[in-house]
Formats: sequence, C-alpha cells, structure tokens
Amino acid sequence: MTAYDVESGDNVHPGNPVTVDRYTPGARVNHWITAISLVLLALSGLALFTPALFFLTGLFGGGQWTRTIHPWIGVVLFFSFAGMFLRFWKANLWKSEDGTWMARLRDVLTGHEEKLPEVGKYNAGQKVVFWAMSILIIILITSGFVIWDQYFAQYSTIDQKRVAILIHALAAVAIICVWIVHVYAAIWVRGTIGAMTRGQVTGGWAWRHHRKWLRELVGGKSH
Amino acid sequence: MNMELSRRTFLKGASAGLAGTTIGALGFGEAETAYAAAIRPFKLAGTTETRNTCTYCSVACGIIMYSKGNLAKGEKADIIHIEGDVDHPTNRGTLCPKGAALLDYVHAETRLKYPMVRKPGSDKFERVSWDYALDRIARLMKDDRDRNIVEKNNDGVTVNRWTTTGFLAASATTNETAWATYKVVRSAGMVVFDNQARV
Amino acid sequence: MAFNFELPNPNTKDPKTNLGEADLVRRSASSVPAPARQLTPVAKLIDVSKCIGCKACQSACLEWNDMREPVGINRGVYDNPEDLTPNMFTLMRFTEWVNPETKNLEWLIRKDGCMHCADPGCLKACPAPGAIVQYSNGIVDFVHENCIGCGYCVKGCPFNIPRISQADHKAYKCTLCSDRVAVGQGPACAKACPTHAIVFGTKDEMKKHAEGRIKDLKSRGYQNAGLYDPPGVGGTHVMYVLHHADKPEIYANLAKDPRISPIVELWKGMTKYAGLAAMGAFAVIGLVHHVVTGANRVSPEDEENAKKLTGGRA
Amino acid sequence: MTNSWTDIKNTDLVVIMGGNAAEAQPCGFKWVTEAKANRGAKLIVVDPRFTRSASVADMYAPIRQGTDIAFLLGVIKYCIDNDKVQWQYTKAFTNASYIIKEGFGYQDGLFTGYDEAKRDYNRSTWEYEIGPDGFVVADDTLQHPRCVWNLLKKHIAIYTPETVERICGTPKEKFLKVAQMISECSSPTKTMTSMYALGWTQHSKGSQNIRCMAMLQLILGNIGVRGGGMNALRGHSNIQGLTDIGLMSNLIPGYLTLPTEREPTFDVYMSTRGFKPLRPGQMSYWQNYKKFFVSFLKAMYGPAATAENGFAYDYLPKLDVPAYDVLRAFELMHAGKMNGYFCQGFNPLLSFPNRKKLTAALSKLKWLVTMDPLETETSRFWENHGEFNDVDPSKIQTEVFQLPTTCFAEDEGSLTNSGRWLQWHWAGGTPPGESKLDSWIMAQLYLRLKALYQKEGGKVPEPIVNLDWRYKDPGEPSAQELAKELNGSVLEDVLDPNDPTKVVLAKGKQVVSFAVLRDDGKTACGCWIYSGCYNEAGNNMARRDNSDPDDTGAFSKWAFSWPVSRRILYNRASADINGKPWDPTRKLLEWNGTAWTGYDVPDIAPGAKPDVVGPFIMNPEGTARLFTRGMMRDGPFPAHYEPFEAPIANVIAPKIRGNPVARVFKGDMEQFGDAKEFPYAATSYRLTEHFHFWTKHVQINASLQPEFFVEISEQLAKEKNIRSGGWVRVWSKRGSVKAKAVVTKRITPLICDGKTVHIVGIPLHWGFTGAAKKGFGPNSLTPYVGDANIETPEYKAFLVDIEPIVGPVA
Repeated sequence: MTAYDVESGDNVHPGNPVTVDRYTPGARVNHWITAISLVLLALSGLALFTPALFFLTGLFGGGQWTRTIHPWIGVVLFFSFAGMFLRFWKANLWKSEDGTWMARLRDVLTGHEEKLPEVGKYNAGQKVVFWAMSILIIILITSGFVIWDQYFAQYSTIDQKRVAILIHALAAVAIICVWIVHVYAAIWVRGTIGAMTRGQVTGGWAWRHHRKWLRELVGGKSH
Repeated sequence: MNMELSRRTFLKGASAGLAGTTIGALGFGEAETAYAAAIRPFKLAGTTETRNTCTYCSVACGIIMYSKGNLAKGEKADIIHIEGDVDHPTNRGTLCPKGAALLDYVHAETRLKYPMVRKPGSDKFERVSWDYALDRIARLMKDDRDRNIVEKNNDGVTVNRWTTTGFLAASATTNETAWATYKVVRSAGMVVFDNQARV
Repeated sequence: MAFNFELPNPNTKDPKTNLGEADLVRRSASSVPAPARQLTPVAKLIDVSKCIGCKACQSACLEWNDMREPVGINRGVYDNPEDLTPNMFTLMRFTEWVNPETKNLEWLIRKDGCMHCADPGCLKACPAPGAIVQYSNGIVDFVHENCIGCGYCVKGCPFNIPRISQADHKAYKCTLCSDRVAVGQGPACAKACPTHAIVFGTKDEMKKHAEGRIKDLKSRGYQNAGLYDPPGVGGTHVMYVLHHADKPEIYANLAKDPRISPIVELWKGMTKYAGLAAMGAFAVIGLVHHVVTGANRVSPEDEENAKKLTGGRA
Repeated sequence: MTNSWTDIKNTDLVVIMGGNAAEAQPCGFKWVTEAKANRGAKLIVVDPRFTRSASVADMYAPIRQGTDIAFLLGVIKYCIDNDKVQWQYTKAFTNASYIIKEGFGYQDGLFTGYDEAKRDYNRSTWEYEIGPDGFVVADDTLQHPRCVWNLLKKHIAIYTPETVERICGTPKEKFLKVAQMISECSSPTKTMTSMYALGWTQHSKGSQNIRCMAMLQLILGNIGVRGGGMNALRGHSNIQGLTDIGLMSNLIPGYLTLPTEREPTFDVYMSTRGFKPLRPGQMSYWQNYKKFFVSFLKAMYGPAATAENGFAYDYLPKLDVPAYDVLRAFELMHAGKMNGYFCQGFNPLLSFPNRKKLTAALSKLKWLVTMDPLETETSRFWENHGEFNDVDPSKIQTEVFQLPTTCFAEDEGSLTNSGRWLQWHWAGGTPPGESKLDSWIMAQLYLRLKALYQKEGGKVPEPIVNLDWRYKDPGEPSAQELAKELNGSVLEDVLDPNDPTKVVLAKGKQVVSFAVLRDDGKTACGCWIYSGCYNEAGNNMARRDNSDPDDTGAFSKWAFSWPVSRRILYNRASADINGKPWDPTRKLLEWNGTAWTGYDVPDIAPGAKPDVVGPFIMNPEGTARLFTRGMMRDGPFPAHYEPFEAPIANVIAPKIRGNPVARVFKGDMEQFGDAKEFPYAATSYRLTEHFHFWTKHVQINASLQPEFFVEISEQLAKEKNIRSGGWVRVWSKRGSVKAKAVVTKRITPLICDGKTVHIVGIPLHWGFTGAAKKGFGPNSLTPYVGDANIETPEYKAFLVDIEPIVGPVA
C-alpha cells in the first residue's frame, strides 16, 4: 500500500546519519519563486499601505514603478503558488491526528513532541499555513484585479473598488502574519530550512517531527 | 496700444468692483518669490498684449492676445493665449466657448498658408506663386469683362453692367477691407455682388 | 459698475505670486508646519440658475491649461466629452427634468468638477507624500511630480472627480487655476463665463452673493432655492446655487450629503494601525518564544531511532 | 439693433423670439441675465425648441416655425382689445391717425392689386391720402374708418387666441400668458426689448416677421427708449459693417441705392429722391441724399467725378432687376450664365439652399476664386469626399484658386457690431506661411486689372482706370487711409457765404461728420453714416474710455457708433410730446426748453421743438409706420402666410402657398415637397459650441460638439423606433443626409389645425473639412426660395421625412 502523504521524490537513504529526501528541486524552485514574490509584494504593498513605509518604494525605483510592478508580481505569485498547491494539496488534507495535534498546541510550542501523535509529512500547523495562504492569495488576486485601474478600472464601480481595496489591505496584513509564523517555525525548528535549500533532512529530524511520514517511507521501501 | 488709457479708465471704472474680491483677498503684500512646486509658473509673464475683437458673432467681444514676440516692434509674434478683455463694456472679460478657443483658430491645422490652384479636371490643388495666381485671375477677369459687360441696354441707356462674374464678400473682414473691396468690385461694374448678411 | 465680481486682466509685466509652500495646511502622506499666515478662503460660486450650458468654462479650461480633448462622437446627448477626463477638468452635465409641480420642463445644467473640499477625501487617501496639497485659501491641488498614479484619490473622492491619465499615469483634476489665483486672478472658467453664472471671490463674499441670488429665485417661485456647500466634507470652495436645493440629485446625481466613504475612513484609519500592530505582534511573539523555549533541536537519540528504523532492515 | 447690448440691462421684459441669444450670442445675453438679476426683469422665449435661452427663461411658449406673424398679430390684437396701448406714443409718434387712400383692401390673404402671373402687387392703393396742402390727411380722433388704426384693427380681427393656437400650435393659455406679460409694457414706465435673429429673417416673409414685432413695440411705446427697441442680434462680426458699406448688389454705402436702368441720368436718379416732408415741419432727413451721393462718387472717382459728367454717374452699373442676390447668382450660374466667381471669406457650398444645385452651379463656372484663412468646402467643391461630397473631379472643368488670407489676429482695422459700434483692433500675430491681408489681395488684383486696361485698352476702361486709388502704397492701402476715406474729407476750401474771408471747411481736412457734406463735389465721403469715425479728432473707433456716467449703459465715449456716435436710434422718442422723459428713472434725452440734453446724441436737430418735429426723421412723415405704404412687396401690414413647405394648409387662405409674392425660379417650385410625402416640419439652427463652419476647424470646439446630429421628440422617436445616439436618415425633396439622433424632451409635437406636427431640428455646423467629424449641413435639404423683400433663404421652415438606419461603416 502507498502512503497517503508520501509525495513523489520523497526517499530515505540509510547511512550515518540517515538522510531523507523531502523536496525535489522542482518543488524547491517553485517555493523560492513564491517566497521571493511574496516578500516583494509585502514590501511594495506596505510602501503604498502607509506613509511611514513609503520610503520602501525606493527599492523599486520610486512610487510610479512600485505602483506598476506590484500587481504584476502578484500575478507571478499567483501562478507560482498555484504550482505549489498542485504539488502539496493532497498531503495537506486534514487528518484525525491533526485535531489532536492542534489540541496539544501547548506541547508543540514547548517542544514536548513526545506528547504529540505521530504526524505525516505535514503537521497541522503547516497545513493551517498552507490553506491560509491558499485562501488569502485568492482573495488578494481577486481584490487586486478590482483595484488594478490601469487595465481594469472600467469593470467595477468606485464603491466596489473601495470595498476591494479594504479587503486587499486586510488580507495582505493577514498573509504577512501567516508568513511570519511560517518563517519563524522554519527557523525555530532547526534542520528545517535545509529541506528547502538542499531538499534533504536527517532521519532524526524526520523521526522527531514527522515520524509517521518516515515510517511510511521506510515501510514503502519494503515492497 | 492704448493699453495705458484703458488701464486707467478701467481702474477708475472698475476698481470699486474689485476691491475686496480676489486681489484683496489674496492681499498683495510681501509677495513670495519661489513658486510652489504645486503651482504652474504663470505662463503669460513677459508676453506682449494686443487688443483685438472676437472674429465670430456681432457682439464683438473685446479680447487680448498674448504673444511671444512683439509684432509692433517688427518681431515675429507667436500668439500663445487669448482672453476676454475686462475693460470692454460689452463682454467684461467674458468669452463664449468659441471665443475662449480662438487660439485654436489662429493655429488651426487647416489654416491656409500658400496660394493654390486646381486645374480643370484635376483632383488636386497645386501650390503656385502669388504673382502667378494674381496675374492669372486678373487676366480671366479682363477677358470675361471685355466679352460680356453690357455697355448699353436695348433702349440705348448706358448701364455698364457686368453680370457674368460675381463677388461674394466676407462677413468678418474689416470695414476698411470692405471699402477697398467695394471700390474694386463696383468700379469693374460688377452687380452680382452680395455678402453674408443675406443669409 | 455693471458687475461686482469682474476678474482683472492678467498682469504680464511683473506677475507676483502670492501662494506657495508656506501656505500649505495639508500635504498628502506627510505633514506640514502650521503656516505663518492664513489666507482669506476663496471660493467659486456656480449659479446653476444663471447657467446656459454654453461650455465656455470647458473651452477656457482646456485652452488655459494647455490641454486638448480628442474629437469624440455624439451619443444622443449634449454632454461632450461624455465624462470628465485627464484633460477635461470640468464638464457641463445636462438633465431634462419635468417639474412634477409645474409640469414644466426644466433643463438643468450643472458644471461638474473638483469641489475643493475643506476635508478632501483625495488627499486623505493619497499614499504619495506631497502628491496632493491644500492651501490655507482652500485650494486643493495635485502635484504631478509626486503622483504615483495609484488611483487612491479616485476612491477617496466623494464626488468622483480625479481621472488617471493613461499617458503619464498621473491623476488630474481642476486646480482652481492655482497658477492664476497665485498672481491675483480668478480661474479661467470664471473669467470666461458669459452670464457670470460662475463667480469667484472670497468665500464670504460668495456666500453673501448667493443669498441675493436665492432671494431672486424665491421671488420667481423657486421656493427651495438654496446654496450647496455640503458640511459632510467640511464645506467646499466650489459651491452651487441650486433652484431645487432640496434635491441636488436631480442635477446629474449631485451627491445629496457627500462625505468621505466610511470604507475609505476605515481603510486609511483603523486598518492601517491595526494591521501594523498585528504584524508587529506576530514578530515579537516569535522572538519571545524563541528566547523562552530556545531552538527545537534534533537529539542524537532521534538520529539513532531513525537509524534503527531503517537499519533494522539492513 | 436700435439699441446696444449693454442697454439691455435697462429692460423690464426680454422677448426672445426668432433668435436664441443664449446659444448664438452668449456674451451679449449676459445683459439679459444682468437685467434679470438687478432689475428683476422677466424673460420670455417663444421658439419651436426649448433652447438654451429657454433654459433660463421665466416663460417658455412653443410655436410652429414660420407662424410668428400670426402669434404677434394675436398679441397686438390682445393689447388693443385690452386697451394695453401706449396711447400718447402711438398717437404722437406713429402714423395711426393717417388716412389711407380709397380702394385699399385685404381679403382671402391678399391685398389689393395682386397679379398672380407676375407674383407681384400693383401697390398704388397702399398709400396715404394726400391733402391739398401736399401733406398727409390725418384724423387725430382715430375715428375715420380709413385711418391706419382702424384698418389695422380690422386687419388683425381674425387673430384670436383660438386662431393663434390653431395656426401656431401654441397652447391657448401659454399664448395668453405671454400676451399678458407683454401687454404690461404698454406702461410708459415699463419697457420691453425684442431680441431676434435669423429665426425671423430666414423665412419667405422674414421682413414682415420683424416688422410685425416693430409694430407691437411701437404701440407699446418701446422704440427709442432705454431697455427697449428692436434688436437684431446679427450673426457675424462684421455683417453689419459690410451691409452699411453696401457690399450688396443694389447698394451704395450708407443705404443709398444703386441706380436702375430706368434712371439714365444723375438728375433722373435724384428726382425720385427728394423726400419732401409729408407732414408740416418735419425734417425728412433724406432730403440730404444728394450730399451723401455726390460725396460718395467723389470718394470713388476723385477728380474724374465732376459736376459736368454728373459726378461720373455713368461709371456706376445700372440694374435691370431689383438685385443680383446670391440666390439669383447661383440660379444664373446653374443656367450657365456666369463664368467667374469670387468667394471672399465665404463658404456658399454650405451656406446657401439646395446643395445639389450649388454643386452643379459651381461646376459650370470657368473659374472660382476663394480667399480664406481656413479650408472651405467651397474651395474643394470639386474634390470627392465619399458620401459627404460625392463628385467626380474629372468631370468638373472649373479652374479654382485658393488664396490664403490672414485672420483677425493678424490684421488691423474696424468691425461694426450689431449695436452699430465701430471698434478698432490691432494685429498681434505673424501670419502663417504666405497668407496675405484681404485688402492687399484686392489692391493687387485691382492694380493688375488696371494695368491690363492701360496696356491693352478694352471695354469701358474709364471706371477702372479713374478709380481714386491714391494711397501711400497703392499695392497695400493701410487701414488708416481707408478709414479716413470712409469718414470723408474736404477737397476744396468752403467759404462762409456771408463772409468770404472765413473758411468754413479747409481743404485737406477730415470732415467732422456728415452734417457738413456737400452736393457740389467739394467734399468726399465713402460712407456717410460712418462719417465722424476718423475725423480731425483722430481715430474715434479706437477710443477706449469705458466710463459710463450714471450707469446708463450708453458708454458714449467708447469707440464710435454710427450715426455720429449715437447709441440709441430714435432716442428722441424716449421723451413725450413735450420733451419730458416717459420714465424719469430711465431718462435718455430731455427738452430743456431750448435744446435737447441727456446721455445720448439726439437723433434730431438739437433745437428741434418736441411738439413740432417727429422723432422718426428718416421718414418724410416724421412718424413711424404701422402701415408701410408701398415700401414692402408683400403688404403694408404683415399677414400670416405658411412656409412654402408647410405641414398644414394656410388656415386663413387655404389656396395660398407660401408668400404670394416671394420670387420662385423656374424649376424650384417643382422641387418643393408637400406634407403627404414629407410629413415632418424641419428647422435649422446654430449650436453654442460652434460658429457656422469655422469652428469645426478648431480642435477645442470640435471636441465639445464633435458630430452632426438631428433633434427629435421622444414621441417621434417612439413612432419611428429611433434610438437616441443611433443613426438616422433625413431627406427632403432636394436631398438626403445621415446623422446621429438626439432624442429630447426639449422638442414636443404640436397640434396645429387639429393635426399633430412633429418637429425635426437640424444644426448646421458640419462639413467635410476640419477637425470635427465629417458630416452634412441642412442646406442639403432646404428649399431654394427667399424672403419676398430681401431674398434671405427660407432655412427655418421646410419639410422632411426621417427613418432609422444602420450607421455608416466608418
């Protein structure tokens, strides 16, 4: 039987230490394009969001350029993230153990993972991030089009634009917060970043954080 | 020209009306030198003013033409703005949508610049010199006049009537041009003669 | 003197400007020091009951501002161009209205354009420092060098006035001829208006003049004649005399009680602060958490277990 | 205008009928809004369309185009029936009390003496009864059945409010309201002003439309007073001047007339121009005719005009027909009877009726010369522009010269506005390319023609070679030189008859005014009514003193107004028979016991006693005419006639089509359509965004009103299933045009004689040159007929049909 959340390319290499392939080069490239887009969007967006940060337009060659580029980066982000979504959505489907994991968030934050159920390739936290990103990006691209006056001004009323721009701002704030969680988690849980840089984690990391996934990988090999 | 007189009489007549309006409000005291970035530099500074009359309807609004260069001084003068003359009793500085756009009449793309002739049967105008055009027209006039002027009618009365060439006079030329035109047309004996007043 | 608010001919010899940065009371996305002097507030009064819809104001506006509008088409109405554009700062809007009381046709013609609000929604919405400014005489002006073309002013404006140029991607609207007012003249439209339906002066004078006009209109049977100087935006420096001030909406949808949209207020107000706070909070929490719990490291045992799991089969 | 634009502020009631001042003369209309705002004056607009003028009116009444006379005679009847007449004025200053010859009559729409074959009247019975003393017999009690007043009452009896509604389609209560408002102005202290323009002139009875209102103004006592008068708005900046200077087939400057071939000699010509007074003690100013005529001939022919040769009387062409007006001109062209034609700043291809006929006519010319600052359709009539000018150049043998002229901004001189103000202007711009002054072109043509005659000889060279052309630079006479000629100068010293040592007029000096002109050839004057414009005091047309003592609106020191800087014509009539102003608050002139004093130059001798000399000194009677004698071809009183193309038959005289004496050329009668074929009543007009065919060349104006359209009511649109902004085809018996449709509440169907009449409005500003979208003009549709007296084409009332179409593929 093949495991539900083993993704193509995942693999175990016995040795000392044991290494596990977690992300294919494709997945990593995809991730980093998305990541860079999101950062650029956050910076350019914030520049137009509050005068306090308007100086950030300097990074993009001034206000006119910032105004021009921002929506285009948004489009890039959208498609890039869509790619990731297709790769990862299955493994991010909600499972029974995710509920329990969530319920014991305290132990998660205090690092008592022995008290948590074994989780597959993604824990509940990562899944929440994944789905939040997915939803927010759809909201942002949609509201974004409504206020992308250069090409779409005539397709909505000014009142609709006002609502859209408010939603866009709120969603942007939300996605930045989610992003902070995501990045922090990657830093806090040592050995994680390697997964997105080299594509590999150590067996110990997998054992500690995604034991179920490791077992399935190993189990998978037996056939 | 006549600017000083008019300015004086204008102030005499109108300052009362102006006191405490815009000028007063903005209080010309210590005038600030630097323009604010927001504000366009005043485009009429240093231009030459010439008084004229709107060329359109018979209200005959007073206008002032603002030009770069002074024609009176023999310079090339390029008119950059035309505005109503507040000294004028009738229009008091106001202008209608036509008058307010007179500048685009002066500089219209379809202003004529050179004498043109269209030969019989041709489908285009060709540029010619003034001398060619005027000599040719004078010749055509004389030939037609000599051939067709009626010196005496059937009763032997001297009538000196030329009816085979006609003249339609303008509606916007000056009285002086009109008089010159009248003299030329009448002395030639033309009676097919009319102007815009007819319509 | 036939008329009280005649505007002087331009002074070409030594035009002195009397309006500048020092007179700014508001500057978009930035702050300005309180001005040393307070200029007398000015206003343009548009007496709709005197307006004959001749479009002299449109014509003078295009000519003075060196703008030209492309030749459009006829759409079965007299409004041309069909709407305000980045070139056309003012527009006559024509409405054929049958007065239900008198059964008479009334041809309502309103000169649309920037109202120069005392509380300008465009300026409030603008993210670009100094792209929109307000002077102590009431003029709200756009500074194109600073404009980034985001169109936030369009969303901030309660009167739907600013237009973004597709050519240079900057916002345009009536400047109240700041360049003329600066040298002691009135706006080009007011100077041109053949019937003096548009007059310009201090706001107080304009209000007084309006009272007289309203009295005349009431004497002619317009019981609801009145001044349009909407308090919702703190009053405006472009005002209307309306024969039916009780229903401004019949004049091509003139806003009945205009104010900056609450959504815009929320967006430029709460959201900004709450949003920044939220993002800050998340970052801080992360930091604190790391300090308290330290890094989440993989232990040698974990590696052993992993080896066992895989090696067990070897 | 009898008054001036600025004087309108003095009025109590403005009646705009036959015009649309707000739209066509906005800056003049300002004075209407000033009168409303400052005097509480009221504005009445009577028009087939709810115009921009109507948009600010206190009272609007719709009327079917071409029925103004019925409406106005109805108002006159209302005033008389309700005793709303300024009796003192009417009795003292009009010919109401004069007795008309036995035998004069009116019946079935015709006056006595009609000759159907000639389409003309024998007008011998339209005349005063002259007493043994040689003066007109009058009955001051107005009792005599044949006195003008009683004939008038009889003549207008049929024009009841019901008849007016039946003919004009004006709802009775609206008509009565208008009549009531107007009648109030019969009070000596209330005045009404009439503002009219081409809405009255462009009819086959245009002159009578105007005369009808003039009669009304007279019985209300509104002529010659501040805030009153008959005010022709006039279309073009110098239409007034060109007419004053007589640039018309039958005119000599100053409204003198060109001789006809029935006047072979100077003496015969003068014999009919004695104008002896018809009432005791009257001035009959035309008694000075000879002085003006001789001075004119001296200005034309200088030394060649001598007493011996009748001042070169023979040089003047003599007419065989009343006039070679434009309609006759194009008729001759069309008949191949003309070879050459000049168009100086004029665009006939769009200006005259029945464009098909015009194109055919121009194509038959050997040569055509146009002089203009702008492209004109006329100069390119031979050029194919698809449906907008569907011609085949190869089939047109006309040689066309297009001469570029300067425009207003580049030349100097004077223009005469509708208030008769001659205002000087200065050149401020460099002319583009090789464009030249019109006066330069005329001088160059003249000199070349003269040279040819001197070199080759030829037929009748004298008038040409002897034309007085002594200018500093004959090739380019200056505006000043020409203006001085118009003013007139002294050619030989004139000595005081009582004291020959005293020089009354010194040789070489400019005459001070026409008062000193002489009939012995010692003075020259180009245009007597302009005399005084440029005298020894200098160029009075350039005066710029805009002071106005007591805010009368006279501005008597501003520029020059003819005659002799008089601002209000007939101003003596502003005071009663004793010389006291009718309205002290609106004083203009007053008799101080020995002389006339006041704000304006009296148009009567300063010492003329008020109870002796009548105010209307240009008439031998000294009074104004309610009955015009034989002066007008179509009747001494106005009578209602339908347009030649009318939606209903003439209610009063069903057999009569149009104006019974209007000239109709052979072939044109067949080109008139009738209501069966063409059910809708069309009218043509201007829009405020444009000026004729000039501003379509002006980018700004082209963008403010870009495209040709026609206006129709919502009802007609529904009937015909026409969408506002959609395309329609409009056609008459003479042509067809395509246009956008503007469906509007401002046009409503009228019920005339029980029939619903739909109106189609057709503005006139589009053609195939310029910045605006290409389009058509109403003259593709209009009939080829003019006013019976002055031949102004009937543009304001004709018949068309209309249908929706799919737009042309642009």
